[in-house]
Amino acid sequence: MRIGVITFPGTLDDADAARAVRYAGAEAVALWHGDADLRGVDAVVVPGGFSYGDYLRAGAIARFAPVMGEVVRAVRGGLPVLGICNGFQILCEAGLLPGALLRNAGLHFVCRDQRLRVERTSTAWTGGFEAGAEIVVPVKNMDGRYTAEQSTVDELEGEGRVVFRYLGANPNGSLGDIAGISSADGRVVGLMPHPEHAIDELTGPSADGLRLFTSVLGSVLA
Amino acid sequence: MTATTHVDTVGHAAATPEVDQPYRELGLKHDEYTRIREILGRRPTDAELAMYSVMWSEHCSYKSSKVHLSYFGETTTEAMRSSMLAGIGENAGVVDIGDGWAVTFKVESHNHPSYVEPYQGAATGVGGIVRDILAMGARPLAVMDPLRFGAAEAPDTRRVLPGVVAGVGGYGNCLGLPNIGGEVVFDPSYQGNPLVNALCVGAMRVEDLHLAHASGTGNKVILFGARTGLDGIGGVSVLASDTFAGDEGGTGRKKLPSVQVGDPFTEKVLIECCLELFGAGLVVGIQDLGGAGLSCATSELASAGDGGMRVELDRVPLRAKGMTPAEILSSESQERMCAVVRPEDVEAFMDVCRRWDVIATEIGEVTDGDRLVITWHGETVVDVPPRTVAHEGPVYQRPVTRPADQTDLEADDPVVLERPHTPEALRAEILRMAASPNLASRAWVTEQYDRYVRGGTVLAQPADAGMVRIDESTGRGVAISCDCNGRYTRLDPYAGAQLALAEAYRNVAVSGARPVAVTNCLNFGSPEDPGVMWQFERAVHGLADGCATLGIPVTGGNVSFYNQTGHTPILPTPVVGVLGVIDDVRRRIPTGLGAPGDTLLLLGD
Amino acid sequence: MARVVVDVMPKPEILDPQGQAVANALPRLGFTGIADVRQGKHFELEVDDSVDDETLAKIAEGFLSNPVVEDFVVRRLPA
Amino acid sequence: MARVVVDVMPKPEILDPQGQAVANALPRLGFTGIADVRQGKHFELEVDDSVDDETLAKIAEGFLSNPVVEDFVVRRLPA
Ligand SMILES: Nc1ncnc2c1ncn2[C@@H]1O[C@H](COP(=O)(O)OP(=O)(O)O)[C@@H](O)[C@H]1O
Repeated sequence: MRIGVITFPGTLDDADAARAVRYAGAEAVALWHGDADLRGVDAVVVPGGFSYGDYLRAGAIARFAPVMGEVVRAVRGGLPVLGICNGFQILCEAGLLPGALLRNAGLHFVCRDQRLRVERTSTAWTGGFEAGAEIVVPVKNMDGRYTAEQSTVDELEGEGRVVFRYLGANPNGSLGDIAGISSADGRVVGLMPHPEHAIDELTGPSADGLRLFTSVLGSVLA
Repeated sequence: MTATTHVDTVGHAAATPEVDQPYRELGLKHDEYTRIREILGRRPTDAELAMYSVMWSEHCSYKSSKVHLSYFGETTTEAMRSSMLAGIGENAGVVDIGDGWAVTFKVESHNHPSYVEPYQGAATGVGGIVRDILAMGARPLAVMDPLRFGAAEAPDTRRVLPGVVAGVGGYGNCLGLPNIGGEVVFDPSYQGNPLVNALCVGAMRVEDLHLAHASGTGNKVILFGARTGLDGIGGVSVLASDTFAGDEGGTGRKKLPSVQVGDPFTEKVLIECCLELFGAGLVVGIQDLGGAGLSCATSELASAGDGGMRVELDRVPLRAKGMTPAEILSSESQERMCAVVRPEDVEAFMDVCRRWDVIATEIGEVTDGDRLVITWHGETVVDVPPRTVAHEGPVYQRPVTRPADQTDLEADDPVVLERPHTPEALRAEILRMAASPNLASRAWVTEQYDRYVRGGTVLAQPADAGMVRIDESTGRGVAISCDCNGRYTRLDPYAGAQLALAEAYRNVAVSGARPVAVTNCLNFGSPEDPGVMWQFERAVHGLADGCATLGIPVTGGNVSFYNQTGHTPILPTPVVGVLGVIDDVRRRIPTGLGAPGDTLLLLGD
Repeated sequence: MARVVVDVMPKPEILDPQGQAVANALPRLGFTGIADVRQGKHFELEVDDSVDDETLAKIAEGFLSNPVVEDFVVRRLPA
Repeated sequence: MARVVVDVMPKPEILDPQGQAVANALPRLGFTGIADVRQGKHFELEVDDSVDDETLAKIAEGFLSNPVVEDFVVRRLPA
């Protein structure tokens, strides 16, 4: 099983995402923003960071990269894609997930160990969790406030597409405490917290995040 | 083109010895200016004057501290030196930590810019120290930020503190470097002069160590990274307005802001680009551009090399129109590096830069002479012996006098203070302490810093030392702590510096790492104040003697003078950073109590 | 060459914490009578005369703003 | 009530990484002929008629902009 990890200029958590992929038992394949080529991978992770400095708007410039055209095409064929933090922002900008991520309500960068509830397990990336599981994963961002039109939020809630929800204090003012959502078919998932920073207790607050990466193995092999 | 007709060339300078030059406005003393004329055998050109004035500033030349800093060398034994691959004098010290790994670390101050513009000052402080580490050939791994502010409730602290914290975070977070520790201290003496120190640690394979020198005649000098603009020029604009009086609407160029704006995205790309260049073996020598910009980079590279250097200044990519040679040489535009590259490697070098969208320009070459010659559209505007600019600046033996109030201060003993005697009084005392700004939680600060990025952070807040893993296969890692108590140092600078060292040493030791090296950032008042120089000399001796006792060397550091409000200096603040090595980070000792039932032991007396 | 300005603002129904923070701070600084503040982005472009209004609208809509949460206005400045 | 707009821009000699990022991206998106882009902030204020121009300038200079690195322009919009 080969999982691609995209690097844009300004991507920061690509090495960490690749490490998480390896810890899960898959092969991590480096994908370059400028190459319109997914190198035959079975799934793609769009990692966190500040692509292009987030200077215009988080994810706004990265979504036009040649590699993203291939991602959009492959998603139509059911390729599992996980967007983490800046990756989530890029997927929203690219229209693969609805809504947008805006400046945190507190106007500061926030880095903390965040409790989350796994709300949906019927996605490519969360099949290995128990429904309703509570996990701890770091959140760290400047623009993490999930926002969408009310009708979109209603739709997401109605279809059970809210995948992760913040527990305890909402770190950024997200609507409905939404931390992560999925596409209708559950193949594309985006979340603000960083599961790749919670793959062992040595370098993270827990090993809970690893399960997203092991889940996708199950979903692809199934 | 008018730009060239106005330029003050070497020939013109030789022919016009009587021209009145604004050296005082540039911060040079009369005898320093005289010495420049002696060295050159004529008056300096505008561009030369700009170079000498920045390079001979206190900040770049260490002219007041040099005679004292040599004590670090005198007290370093061969045994202490044994694991040092590069020491004082390089961009940053380098230590061999075993298994073929080398680690480099350094603290620098960005105090004054951070008072003027807290966000950008702090941001560019982080950017600068990271480039220092990168220039050694290392991958930067983590940052720390020892900070000092005025009283917590003072109105100006409300302006400075949030800006500084946002700047440290804004730059470091965007660069992808975990923040693994620091300090936040409040004291009224820092009111008009906050301290913003930034530490960076990086690692490399021993064979990848790059030193800043330009050697090999015919090798090319390549400037790469951001374009050069008018930001951060400050004092040199007096040259522009003098020389160009009558230009630009008759008023000369208005005084330029000496503020630099950081672009962490460009720096992140520059880091990856540099590491790819190092990995491919395309770099002979490299120097970052920080304070004093190209003046510093060209003169230091040439001075440390075995030849001379020729630079065509008109090839430097600019961001502003009509910049003069003096302005280009003094610009402190951020996110730039200067490399020396073999001619046959230039094309491969450029390819890597293109891949990262980094602008790279060949601006000159290493020559077999011993002069640094800089031309502007074919005309020579600088022709100097580079050592006289970079390494042989003025050295002062400033007067040193124990401050008159020192005896009274020492006599003012804490035994006269009232102690709580009842449980209620003790309780009130503890609550008061817990609520005091110097002891309260730092979460408001540390929550704004990414401590997870790179996935190698093993200890960060609230631990006593930060710790990062360097080698994933073996678990080898380093721990760092930086500490200082300015109040102790004010009472006794010798003991205060040793206490700072001892605290940082202990913090590293209790994490499970073995302390191996020391860096420092010596923040003091004006060197022209004999009392301040006394504090400085005592602190240096205390630190050096302490290091000799502990058997670990000082591998580098930074001196920041003129930290004062009016005539009142800050508390003497020698921030000491200690680096430790741990063979396997899985054996770290986390902070805090263990499990219920564990035994608590107190060590020491 | 023409100078073009693009202003991008959060849609009225979208929470604007930056504008809010400014509005809340003003009375504390002694400035009264400011009922509301909203904060957006202001772009100034130097464009070739060949660039037509349709292209500018595309740039503003598809790139400088995010239509999910933002509105924009394009203005050509008199030379 | 009056509507007031304040535009805050990085000073011309100051590096503008945001504008630069936009300018560099445009050709990659297929938009040519944009020579330069600068990015700043755009504020829209609802103010009481009692608030005079001098007060507005004070707010813009002392609070909405950072005079060390930014310039500002205040405009009253026709009602
Ligand atoms: N400016 C800062 N940047 C990053 N970390 C900081 C900063 N200030 C304090 N910290 C971290 O917060 C924790 C608590 O700090 P402090 O209260 O100063 O600890 P101590 O009193 O044990 O030295 C430490 O881990 C320290 O490194």
